[in-house]
Amino acid sequence: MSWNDVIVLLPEIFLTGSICMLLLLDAFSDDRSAMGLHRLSMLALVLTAGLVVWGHGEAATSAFYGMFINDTLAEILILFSILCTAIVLVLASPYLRQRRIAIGEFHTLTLFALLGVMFLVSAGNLVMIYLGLELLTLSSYALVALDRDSRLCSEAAIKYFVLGALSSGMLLYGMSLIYGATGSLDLATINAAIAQTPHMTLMLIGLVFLMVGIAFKFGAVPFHMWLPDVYEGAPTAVTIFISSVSKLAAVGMALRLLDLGLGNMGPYWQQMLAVLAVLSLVIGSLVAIVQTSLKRMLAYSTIGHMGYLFLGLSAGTAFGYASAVFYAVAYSLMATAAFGIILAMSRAGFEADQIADLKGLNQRSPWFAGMMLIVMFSLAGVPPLFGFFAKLLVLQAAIQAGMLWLAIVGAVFAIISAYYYLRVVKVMYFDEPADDTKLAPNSDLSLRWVLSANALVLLVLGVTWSPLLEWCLRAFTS
Amino acid sequence: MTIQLAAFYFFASISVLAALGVIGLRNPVHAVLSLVLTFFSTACIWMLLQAEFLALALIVVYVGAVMVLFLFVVMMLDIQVAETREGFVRYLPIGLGVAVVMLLEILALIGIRAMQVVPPANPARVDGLSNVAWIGQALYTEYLLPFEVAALILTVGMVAAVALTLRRRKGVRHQFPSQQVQAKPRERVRLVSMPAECKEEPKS
Amino acid sequence: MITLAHYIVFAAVLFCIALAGIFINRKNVIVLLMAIELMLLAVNVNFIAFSRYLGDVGGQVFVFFILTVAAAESAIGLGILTLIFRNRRTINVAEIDDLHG
Amino acid sequence: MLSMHTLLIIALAPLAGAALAGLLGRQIGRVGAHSVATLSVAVSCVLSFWVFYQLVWGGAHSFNENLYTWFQVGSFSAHVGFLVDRLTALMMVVVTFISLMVHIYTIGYMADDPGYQRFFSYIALFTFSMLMLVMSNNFMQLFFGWEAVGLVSYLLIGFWYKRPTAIYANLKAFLVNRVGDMGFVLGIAAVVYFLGTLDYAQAFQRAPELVGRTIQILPGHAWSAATLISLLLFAGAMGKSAQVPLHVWLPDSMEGPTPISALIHAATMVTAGVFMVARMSPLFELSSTALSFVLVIGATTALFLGLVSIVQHDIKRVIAYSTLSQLGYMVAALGASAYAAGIFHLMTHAFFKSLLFLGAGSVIIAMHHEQDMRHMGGLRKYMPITYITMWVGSLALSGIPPFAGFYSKDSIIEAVSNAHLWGSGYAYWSVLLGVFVTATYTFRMMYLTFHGKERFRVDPHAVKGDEHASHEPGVLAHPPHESSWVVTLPLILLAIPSLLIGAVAIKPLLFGGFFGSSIYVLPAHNVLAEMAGHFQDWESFTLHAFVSAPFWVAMAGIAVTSYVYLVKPSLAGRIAKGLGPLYRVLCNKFYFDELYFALFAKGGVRLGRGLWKAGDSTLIDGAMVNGSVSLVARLARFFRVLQSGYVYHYAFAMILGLILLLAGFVFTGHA
Amino acid sequence: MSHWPLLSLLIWVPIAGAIPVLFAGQNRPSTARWLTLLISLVTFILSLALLFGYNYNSGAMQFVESHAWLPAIHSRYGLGVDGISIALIILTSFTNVLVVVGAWEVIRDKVHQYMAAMLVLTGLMIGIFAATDALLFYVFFEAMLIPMFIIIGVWGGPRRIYATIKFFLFTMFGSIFMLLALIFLYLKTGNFSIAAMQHVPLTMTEQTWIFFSFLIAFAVKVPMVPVHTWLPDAHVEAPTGGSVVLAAVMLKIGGYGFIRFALPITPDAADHFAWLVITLSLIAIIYIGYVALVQEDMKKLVAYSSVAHMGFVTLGLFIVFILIRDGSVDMAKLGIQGSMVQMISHGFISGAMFTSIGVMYDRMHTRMIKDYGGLANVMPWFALFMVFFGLANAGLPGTSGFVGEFMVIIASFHASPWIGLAAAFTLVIGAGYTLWLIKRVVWGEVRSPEVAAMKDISAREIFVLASFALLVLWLGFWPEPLVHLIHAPITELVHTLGHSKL
Repeated sequence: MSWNDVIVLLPEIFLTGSICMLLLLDAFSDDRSAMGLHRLSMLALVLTAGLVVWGHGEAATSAFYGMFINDTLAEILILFSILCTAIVLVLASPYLRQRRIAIGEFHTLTLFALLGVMFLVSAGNLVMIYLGLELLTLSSYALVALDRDSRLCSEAAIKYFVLGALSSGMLLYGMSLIYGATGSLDLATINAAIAQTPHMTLMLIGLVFLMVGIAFKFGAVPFHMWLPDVYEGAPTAVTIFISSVSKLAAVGMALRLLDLGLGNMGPYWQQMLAVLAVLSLVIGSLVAIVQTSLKRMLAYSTIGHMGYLFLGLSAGTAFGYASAVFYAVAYSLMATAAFGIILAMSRAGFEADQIADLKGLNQRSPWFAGMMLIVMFSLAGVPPLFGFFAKLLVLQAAIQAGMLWLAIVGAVFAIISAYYYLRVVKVMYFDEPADDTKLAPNSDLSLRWVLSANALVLLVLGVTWSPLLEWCLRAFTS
Repeated sequence: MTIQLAAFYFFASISVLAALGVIGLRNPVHAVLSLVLTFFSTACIWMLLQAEFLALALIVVYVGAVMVLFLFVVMMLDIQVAETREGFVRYLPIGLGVAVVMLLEILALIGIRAMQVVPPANPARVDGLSNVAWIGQALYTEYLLPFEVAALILTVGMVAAVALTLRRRKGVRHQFPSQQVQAKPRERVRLVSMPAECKEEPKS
Repeated sequence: MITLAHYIVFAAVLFCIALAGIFINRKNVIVLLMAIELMLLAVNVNFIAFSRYLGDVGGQVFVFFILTVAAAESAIGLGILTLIFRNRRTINVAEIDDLHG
Repeated sequence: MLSMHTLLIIALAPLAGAALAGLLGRQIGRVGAHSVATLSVAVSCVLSFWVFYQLVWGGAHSFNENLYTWFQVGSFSAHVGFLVDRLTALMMVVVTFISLMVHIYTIGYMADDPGYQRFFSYIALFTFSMLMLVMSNNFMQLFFGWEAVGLVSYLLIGFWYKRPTAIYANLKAFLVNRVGDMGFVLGIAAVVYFLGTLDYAQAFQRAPELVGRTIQILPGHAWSAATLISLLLFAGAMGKSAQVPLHVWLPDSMEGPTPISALIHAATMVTAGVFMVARMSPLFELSSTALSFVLVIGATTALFLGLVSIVQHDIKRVIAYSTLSQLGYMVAALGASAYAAGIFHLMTHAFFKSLLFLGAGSVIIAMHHEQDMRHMGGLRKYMPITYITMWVGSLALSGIPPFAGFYSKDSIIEAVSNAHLWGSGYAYWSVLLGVFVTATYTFRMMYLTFHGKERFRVDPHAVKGDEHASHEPGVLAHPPHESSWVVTLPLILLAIPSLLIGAVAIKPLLFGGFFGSSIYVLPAHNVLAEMAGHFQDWESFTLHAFVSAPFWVAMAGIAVTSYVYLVKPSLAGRIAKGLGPLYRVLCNKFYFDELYFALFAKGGVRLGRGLWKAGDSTLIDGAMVNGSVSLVARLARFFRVLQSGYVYHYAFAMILGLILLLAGFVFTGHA
Repeated sequence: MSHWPLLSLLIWVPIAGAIPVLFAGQNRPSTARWLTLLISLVTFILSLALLFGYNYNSGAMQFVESHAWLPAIHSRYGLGVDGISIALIILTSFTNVLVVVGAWEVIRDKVHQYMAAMLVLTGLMIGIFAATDALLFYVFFEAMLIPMFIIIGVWGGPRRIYATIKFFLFTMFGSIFMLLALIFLYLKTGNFSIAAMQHVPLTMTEQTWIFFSFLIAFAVKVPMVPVHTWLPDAHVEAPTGGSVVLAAVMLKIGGYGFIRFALPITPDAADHFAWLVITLSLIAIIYIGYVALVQEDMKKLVAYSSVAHMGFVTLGLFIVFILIRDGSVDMAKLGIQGSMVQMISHGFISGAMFTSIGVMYDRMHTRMIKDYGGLANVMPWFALFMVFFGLANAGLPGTSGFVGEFMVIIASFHASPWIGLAAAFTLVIGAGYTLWLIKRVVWGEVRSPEVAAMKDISAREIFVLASFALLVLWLGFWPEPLVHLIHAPITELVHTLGHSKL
């Protein structure tokens, strides 16, 4: 360890310090509305982001004996995770206040989770993967359960917890086998050792177990069962976090493990990912159709989207990885907006999480209806919105990698999935409002601004995303 | 068969039996105790592997702290034993079937034959280190960062546990004698006019 | 002599028991948590065995972290468990199905 | 000399008139409308006569120029332009003259109709369209005129659009014509295919190239190109000129006002087919198969539809079926390669048939829109001018010398008798018997209308209010009276040519090489040339009639009719009864209408509905679209049920997934 | 003029114009209307400007604009037009003006949103015709669905939701495969330029796959049997303006797609499968003709007639291959010319037909044929237009409806007399369904007191219908300007198609 290591780790260290400050502040302050806390958290996020940008050089650096890798991939994922976290914090504040959910704990746990993401996506070692993941997931479990008096929250939390623990158990089992086969925990060393290992089957089983852990994190079928229940049951603010930041973390984790650690086993896991992608596309798209709960529908749609993301990953090329990262970024921005609008429409006692709750939104609030329209069409993959280009890139990656059939499956399910997004638009625009008291968007100004900006970004990025892709490509071509 | 091997079989069979007990026993308290037994015997197996520090840590940390926590919760929640058996027998065959298939797959794939190797000399011993020192050295050099992160995880565990369980007693109903004394008849009875019957809303 | 295979098989058996425990369980959540502990135990056995036979310290260090994390995990799991119990007066997994479809 | 400007004025003046009368009808009023329209047609008429004069006597050459390019694709182009030679000029004269007569007549006939302006607009538009048709110098423009007259015909048949029968008839007319037009368009396409041009002059010039060229329509069946072209083009003529089996629309077209029946459905439009075939003679001449076909169709039409006329009670329908029959004669003439005879008959027929129609119209006015001859009789004393002029027309129609019709019809019969084509024997007997039939129905009509007892009564109180309202048949509010001068003047003006034109024109038209290069006849087919050998002048031609078969056949017809209707009126009913089945077949017009209705109208609707239900609704929307939708929905519900809410099911799914991945990838992947 | 980014203006003026219209808000409908009209007129005038700067003798793209857009995947913001595009762009901007005028008083609810949607739609459709970059094309192609989805869904009839979702999914179903094809081509050529795609050599297998992707996409749009069933539903439920745009412009995108993509990019596969498309086209002409005959809903009838008429478009495009094989290059050009003229003409006629039906619907609030009858008695002017457009729809010479059909029939007779025969059948069946409709609606006695109470068309409606009528007549009497406009690019296209890519 040297000072250099510390400098590389500066954003994480700073964030850790900030969290500790916040913990203390929360414990000793009487300000229950916690505006101060909120502002400090935001400040911490901004500064952390600044440090990330400042600390990033052109070349990848590693610290702490290769435990920690600071490269472009990490930078992209961390910055967007910070952005999504910031959005979550802004959106969550009024939500939590209205429901009297512990704001202080929410902030600290969210930031802990972010910290976990930061470690996870920078991990260069199986241990760091595991610890980063656990830091993220343990915080997430707690966040889901944070609305303590809610039956649904606690149910969601226990399901999340049990299945999450199961998956991390499997992941660990896989790690242990890979460790056994290669004799190392360091990802790069593992990759180098693959060629000489006599225990190829061991590697393969390990890979399968690892894949379960990865797929679980993404919510890919058949390891997706937790996802709808958790998305629906969790407080909307937490759902936003899980659906956005977690996915960024998942793609980071997948790339670290599969590319950095098991890149030499590409053909095996590419096939596996392809199968999971198809299953996710099928189940995610189909089951979303029959949902009546908006949150649940979006949850299933997430599963479908992860199928698309896998298209990019399974291509196994630099472009494929870049497109997957791109997809993750696009998806997380869409998810924050989509769930954010649900959150904005809700009040204490009325969660606005049913599709029918949005009836006639265009008459009540044309602006938010317009924003939701953008988000829905973006999710459906209609140009010129951001979501379309994400799909375009993963399809391109798949075709480029010679997996035309996979691209065709993806294309077919894009049509099916368009149906349920259209249904939301239909409800907002074509139906009359059911009851005129409901459906006033939250009056919190910063929430409105952030949400609008979030939705409009999908439109703006829709035609100007090229630098983002170039950035993602840089992460894999250096 | 060496003495080690005999010891291994002994502890392994206890472990497995106890593990089966964990998932099969009717009474949760018994299950927890069964788990404790599993941990104990597994710790012994670890001893056979010359991982003394971890074997002890398992007993101290797990059996001493975590399992007690489990026991505590089981007791506190006062779970009825009777309600917990439904469906167990019905799903047992398929469950066992799947588990056995799983096991066979793993075993078939791991390649037992390739693993029938004797352990090399313990590198720690060769260097003249104790197991603890060996681990400690790694932990504070190479694995320093994970070590710190683990600390964060423990913090999260603490924060989370507090956030989830610490009650500020909001929902509890206290008596306020001073208010009760000051109550007036008007406040006690409230007349509410309600429609004599309510129309059935046609359900769509 | 005890070979590596012995340990690996032992771990695999434990692991499968834990898995079975999770999905044939129709009882309470606590057993689920315990099955998870069992699973981690199996993983630990693997790690230690490999560590021993590879002569590498990494496996044992990993086990150290697993134990640490498992402790925190248990704390949170039990916390959630108490929440469930408080909200529903039951921890029977067969009754926790408000969220479905 | 002929100039483009003159021709443009001829063509466009009626269009301008139509536009003014139609679009500004309300502003310029009734007088304004009829003045504008009549004047515009008069201009056309005068100029047409001038053109005719120039071409025949003034020594002018044929005019053939393009006005503008319609489109140009590569070397293939379509133009709008005029070809005016003697054939065209003759048609122009006939068309504009009769049109003018009808305009004048209409002023009286339609005096109290609310759609007065509209009517003038239509007939002026018709004149324009007809002129475009005859003056065209290319197939595309010909088709334009062809369809445009069809359009106006459609509009005019349905002029009284409140009448269900009228709007039924106009739809029918249009659709039946369209069947022919389909062939016509294909014929044009075939012309382009084989000759590569739409221009008459070029096409005819290249026509000889067609000899020997064939096309495989069915594999292994080579068709002569000329036959194909000719038959396809003739299909159009069959529609427009109402030849069997596409004749069914013409009788129904009598739903239109009478002037229209005269102008369009007797004199001009329906003869467009004849004109067209004559115009295309360089093509038709190349295919004796096609000519045979034309001949047989024409002869059949001439005889059999004449028969139907005998049993009609509606005065206009009698004339309508007569028109069909006469068109058959013209077509038969074409088939016999006696194009000039066909055109000659076209011209005489135009005069006498419009005369008959207008006369019938005059009768109808007098009878307060009663058209059933069973409620007429003895009208001659009420309306002498109509009576006399109609007799002129009738005699012309029956082919009694020296009326115009005699010359034209007699030459056709002779031409057919001289033809050597396959089917000419049948054709000869048909056209010969047709003469008997013609005389029969013509005289029957005249007797029933003007002679005999009055079969109507006058009751001033029987009809109140609206003149047009249907009233008890055979009851009139006022006694019938002669029509006003605007009606009778055209009758007289038409009677003169009906009487004279045949004698005057026979020599130049048939034997004088009048048409010059407009009509091309293969020497082998040239029956008129054969006839020319023993033709001296019209007098001898007339005298010769008294020793020829057609005359005596006609006389026989007249004799029988006179006996039945003048001497023994009760006989008619007995004959009808005696010939029961035949009579019924004739009354039902050989069941063509019923057959077509069942087959095409009803059948089409039934087919459409069947296709719609089976194809769109059941197969595409039902099975393919909704089928896949419901499959998706069913799958979705199935998968949804799997999400049971039980955490152990979820775990089970994960473990199953793990097992399958292990099995699938490790077992197979590693082997 | 040439240094102005004319095409960009054409695309972005209406789209940007939608924003102030939207901000006019619910409470100021007349502001929204006038503003929209102004923007529409400006767009229309701008589109006319294309005619003046256009070099008629060049088949190359003109008014070219090219800017870096998405360098990461080598997609450029590339615009350019040839005669074909110009014709369709003018059709689009013109239709838009009439739609705006037509909707003036008819749309009362959420006027600003309706007008804004129409403007956006117009801009996007112009973009489709102007794009020279395949990705840009695709973006416009798909984005256009959004405003149309809203227009049908919000202002449509009782089954609008079924119809609009069906519309959206059908179209998306088609286009997504095209996207795959475009990506594939991109990977081949290294950029998204359509021109590059047209020149890249492809094997027969590749061509077959790509061709079918394009075929599905554009067949849905055209629409061809058997993927046409969205059209009747969408038309029936769409508001008048929506129907007009749908029929007048949107269907043309399919034909345009064939001309720009399917034919030149995969000439050999298109040649190989021409029989399929020709068969489907003929089925469209005959089968759909019969189906149209029995429709009871006027809009459905006209919608089906659109399918039949668009059958001529695809027929004209694909007989080209037979003709080129036979060496009849001029006839091949004639076939494509016929398709193009038919497209433009169908734009006018179907637009006018739907406007007419809208006029009736506004008065009676029904589209069932049986509810009408005898309109000539109470609405003479309207009857005039209705009959006129009906006859135009039946392909009467002198109207634009004739020209394209005539050209295609002549060209297809060249290809095979049987194809010609089947195509010519439209003369009968087309007249059948149209005139039967006219008979039942326009002619006859006044059917009911409701009909008797109908008022003749207003000046505004006359303006719209008369504008359509003038164009129908103009094109019918003198198609040469249009033919000349599109001649150079078609010559080029035929030249391209004559060369195998194998």
